[in-house]
Amino acid sequence: MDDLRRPGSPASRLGRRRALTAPAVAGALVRALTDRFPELAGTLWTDEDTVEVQIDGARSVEVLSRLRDDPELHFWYLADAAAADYGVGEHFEVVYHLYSDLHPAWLRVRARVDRSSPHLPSITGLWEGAMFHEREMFDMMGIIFDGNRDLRRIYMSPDYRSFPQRRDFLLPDDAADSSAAGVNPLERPETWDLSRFSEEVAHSIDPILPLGTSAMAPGPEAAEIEADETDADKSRPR
Amino acid sequence: MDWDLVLGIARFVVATTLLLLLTIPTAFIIIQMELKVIALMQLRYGPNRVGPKGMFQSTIHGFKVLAKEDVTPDLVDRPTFTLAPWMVFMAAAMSMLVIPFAPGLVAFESSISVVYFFAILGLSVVGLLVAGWASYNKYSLLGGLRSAAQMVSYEIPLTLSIVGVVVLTGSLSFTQIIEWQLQHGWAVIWQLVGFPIFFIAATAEINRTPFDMVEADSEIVAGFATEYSGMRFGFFFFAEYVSLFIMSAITVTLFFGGWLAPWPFPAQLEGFIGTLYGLFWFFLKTYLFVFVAVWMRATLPRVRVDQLMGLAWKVLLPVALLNLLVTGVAVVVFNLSGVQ
Amino acid sequence: MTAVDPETRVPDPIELDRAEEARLHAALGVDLPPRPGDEYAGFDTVGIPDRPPQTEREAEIYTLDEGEMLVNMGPQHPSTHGVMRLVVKVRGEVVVDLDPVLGYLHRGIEKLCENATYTTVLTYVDPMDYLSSMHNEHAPAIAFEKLYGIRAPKRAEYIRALVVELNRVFSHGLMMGFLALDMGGLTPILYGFINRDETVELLSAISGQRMLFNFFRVGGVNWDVSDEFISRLSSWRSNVGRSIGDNEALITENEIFTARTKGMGVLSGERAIALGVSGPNLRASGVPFDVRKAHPYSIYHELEFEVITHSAGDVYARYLQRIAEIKQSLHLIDQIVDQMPHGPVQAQVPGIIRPKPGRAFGAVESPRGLYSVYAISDGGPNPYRFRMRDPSFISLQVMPVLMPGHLIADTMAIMASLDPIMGGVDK
Amino acid sequence: MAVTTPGKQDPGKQDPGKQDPGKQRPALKEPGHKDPGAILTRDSGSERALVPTETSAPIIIPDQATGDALLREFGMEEHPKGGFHGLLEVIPTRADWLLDLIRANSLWPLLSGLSCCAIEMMSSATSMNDIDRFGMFPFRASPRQADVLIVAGTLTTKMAGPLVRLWEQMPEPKWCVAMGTCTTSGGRFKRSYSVVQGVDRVMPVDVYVPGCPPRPEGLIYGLLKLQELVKQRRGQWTTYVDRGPQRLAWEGDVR
Repeated sequence: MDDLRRPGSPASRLGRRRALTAPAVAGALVRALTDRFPELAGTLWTDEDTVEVQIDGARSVEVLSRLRDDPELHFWYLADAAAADYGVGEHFEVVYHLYSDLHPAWLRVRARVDRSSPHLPSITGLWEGAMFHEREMFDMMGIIFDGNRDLRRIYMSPDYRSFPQRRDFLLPDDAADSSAAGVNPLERPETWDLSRFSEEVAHSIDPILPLGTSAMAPGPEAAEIEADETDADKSRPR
Repeated sequence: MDWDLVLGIARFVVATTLLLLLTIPTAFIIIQMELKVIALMQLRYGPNRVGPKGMFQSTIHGFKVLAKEDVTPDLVDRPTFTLAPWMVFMAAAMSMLVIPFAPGLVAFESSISVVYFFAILGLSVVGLLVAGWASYNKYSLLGGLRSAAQMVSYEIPLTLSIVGVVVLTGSLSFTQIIEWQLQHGWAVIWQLVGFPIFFIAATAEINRTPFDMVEADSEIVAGFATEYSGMRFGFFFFAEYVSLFIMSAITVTLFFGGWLAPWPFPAQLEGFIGTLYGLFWFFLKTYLFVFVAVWMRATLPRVRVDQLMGLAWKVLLPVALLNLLVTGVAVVVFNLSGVQ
Repeated sequence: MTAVDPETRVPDPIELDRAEEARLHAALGVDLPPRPGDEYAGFDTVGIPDRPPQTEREAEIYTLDEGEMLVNMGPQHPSTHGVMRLVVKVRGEVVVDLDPVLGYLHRGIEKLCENATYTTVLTYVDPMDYLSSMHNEHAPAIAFEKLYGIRAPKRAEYIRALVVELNRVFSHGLMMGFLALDMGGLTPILYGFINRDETVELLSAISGQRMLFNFFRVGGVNWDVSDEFISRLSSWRSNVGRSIGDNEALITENEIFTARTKGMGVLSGERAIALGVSGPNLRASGVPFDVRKAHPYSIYHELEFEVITHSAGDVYARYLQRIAEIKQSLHLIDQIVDQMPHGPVQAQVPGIIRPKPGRAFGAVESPRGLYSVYAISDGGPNPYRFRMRDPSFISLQVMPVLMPGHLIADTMAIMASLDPIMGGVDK
Repeated sequence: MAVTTPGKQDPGKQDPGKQDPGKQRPALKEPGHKDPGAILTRDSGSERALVPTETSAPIIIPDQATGDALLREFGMEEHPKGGFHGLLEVIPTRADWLLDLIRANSLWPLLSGLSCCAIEMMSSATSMNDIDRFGMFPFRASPRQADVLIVAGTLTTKMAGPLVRLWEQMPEPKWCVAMGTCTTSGGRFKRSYSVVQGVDRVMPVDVYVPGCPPRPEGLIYGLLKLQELVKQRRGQWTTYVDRGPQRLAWEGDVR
């Protein structure tokens, strides 16, 4: 890490004399990888500035720690960690992008995860900063990282039950034009007064309402006044 | 019947009423000044729609606040929540009683008006603390505690810095201090160290930038006033600007000769013309200091709580004590005292 | 005064509310909240969510020791830079622990992009990091061009570099203002906005939009720059130094400012790397990692510049880092305008593109750090998977590391020095 | 304000066909709603118990209300003579006019931005487009002191609760400006799983400012329109009795 501190070090000059287009530039990296991980040689793949390797999810910590600590590889920076879903019946994939001063290419490590039991060892021990990446993957995809001590939802509220980034989570095609107009299913039925959005929903919910919903039993006067307001905009709070 | 007593009471009542009424235009003028001056410093126009050149904008703001709903949140401590703004405003308004505006134009002539002034001014901290506690809001609580710590700390250098003037003039009455300055020149010449201490401590005492962490927007929302709305918030708002006026007035009175003109002839005139002449110079000098405070607000960031307390206890207090020592020695050695 | 007949009196609605509330509470068996005169609820007991903690960390933050209190900053707070919630555990004024709660601006942009064609993705990513929309478009443009196997013309690459550097100038300029604003200085933010407004007007002259520019296309840019634009640019260029200098004069040497920022929130280089911090925040800790140098994209390998670093790693260093980068960007803009070649600005690309199945990773250096896009194509008109890595999202993890031991007043200063933009954090 | 006599309409001023639908105030629904201008006395013969006194004085009806339909709009169908009586009531009505003028010229927005539009909202307050000119004071940090809630940016389902809470914390009279297409309809994020499709689903809105984001001039134009609304007492202006029960607790509260 010390050589990084000096602005004039070979590491910092590396970018200036690099040409991007030739895959041959990645040759040194490919050789180093096949030397150290002969079992992964079959999965190696390169494009103009990326070298890709596929591993099994269970091995991710072992492979990533070797990639980070090996002096000839020295992938010290975790550029990205993301998950991809290949659909029901297929598998998940957790993709790590790494950067090293010694090699001009991004290294992409694709870790395969079983979709029926989406467990993967956490890499927060290697890079603390993977914490938010893993929390996001848990929130969006439902992948569980064993060993992560703060695996809670990061974007959606804690009581949310679905995983929006999965392929089987479909967006409403055009919610405003559908029959469900006005009721966004996520508008928190336990906190919202649904009678404000739709009368039918209000009639179907339990008569004992939690506090905060407008359960003021309307007297006959109020009912009278309500009656001639059928054309009022029910989506607005009164 | 003791007609003197009756006349005295009548004079007091009239003067108090007039001063209470004076607070309203004072606050409006200072708010307008702040709106406009800060706008110009920030390369904006500032309010320019209401009245000629937007002159009535602050008045409109004031009346708007008066007409807003006054919310009392559910869990607040109602009696103290209601009382706090009143305490803060009255503390500010009552301390105006002893300010000498012009020769003979002082509501409450007393030989210990300096003591009265600082005693009453100290009351406003109680109001702020009560407001912070009663609001049932953590931001308010933090604001209240900050105001208590800050104002209690700064009372000490503030008071010590004027003791120099008191020793020099030998009087605890504002009027006599001004008369001493008529003879000897402005006190700021004699108190070159005392005046900066007083000015810094006064700025902190009235929670102005850069010592405004009591209501620091970016940290604790609106501090003690977070839960206040309507006219109760208006009282805080008014009190802030009235205090600014009062502090500037006291700075002028103690260090810059009060109603005296900046040149010796005629520093002071007689009769009705003299009153007007004194008023003119008094307000000119006072608003100059108000302008300085507004200027600081547009320019400076806010200091941190620990730096603020450190400044009070580690710098201002020792320097104020040293200043007092030097002043006392000088008064004895050169026999400068106003007490002949 | 006429006496009111209780039978015909219309009851006060607030009374009705109270009665109804009491009835509901009785029906549900819930305790009424304390009214005045009831026992006063103490400050130390409220604040912990009424569900069991889900993780170790959550249990840790919500476990209060003697004399500690939770302060909730946000989601609406004057200076959380958008909608973010900071649960701050304080002992007096000293922060003991801090937990950022995100998601108040989660708009599901990734999912929407997966349902949009490649061209429209470039409009969806604009509002992510809304102070650097040009960079937001740059990264997916790079990734999609890799996927589709084309390159933008040379002139288009120069125009891209020009607009992203312009964007960097006003983004860093606003950061100076926000930092001062969070410390109570009112004026620097206005000066920063003058600069920003001039710059976005300049950018809207070529993109047609003032803030969310939507200027990049797959294989080029939307419009060519005209001579008129270049002349406007040069007049802007002659003014901008002065306006940045004005702001600097207000802040940089100010004693209150330096006393509040020097030595505060120190982040070491090793810790910053481990936490995934990037961009100016990382370079202010002494690590010379700049994507423009480390992995050159666009035409940055043709431009002369050095990676700027500061070693202190505190708030003041992060501030100085931004100032230095503004000057560097102005230098880059000069070079770009000098070297700009002639030619087309858009490659021949159909309206709906269907890249061959594959994966691509595109990374740019945004004003907040490494902004990257990972796109998977399945041969269809939409990206199969579209992933964005936003630098300010990752930088926010620094807050719980830096804050303990500092005062509440420093929370906002440290956060402003990290310069997170919640649109990017929450996607 | 229009002055008319019972049974006789002033054709020059009040053409029912020309009524602007936006000028109709929301109908009064709550029992016990007090029309501030109405002088009510008890009438034991009436079912509703409250009817106005009989006078033959000119009736001053706010907002040029004429005809039965309009009277019903004001909740005055039971008051055949309308709400205002006698010459002296000119004074309270003029006072209202003055108060509205004051309110319109002193609209303090809440310092609350949600996303992209917040930057343009700030820009409208800064030197280039200075809304301080119109008395829109530098933004208040506490909702208790604000008049206008400018919803600037996408409203997500997670933020909806806190935003409504802010709205409820603001004291009456208060107004809401929806800035940008995201707040008016969901905008470009309309299909998203976590975005409220228009802020008017959760709170009343007075002025919609389209644009993504609107230019600062657009916001200023919207706020000037709001000033007109305030002066004419149109829009969602209500009194405090219309609020309904307040929520006391929200998920994730840390108080």
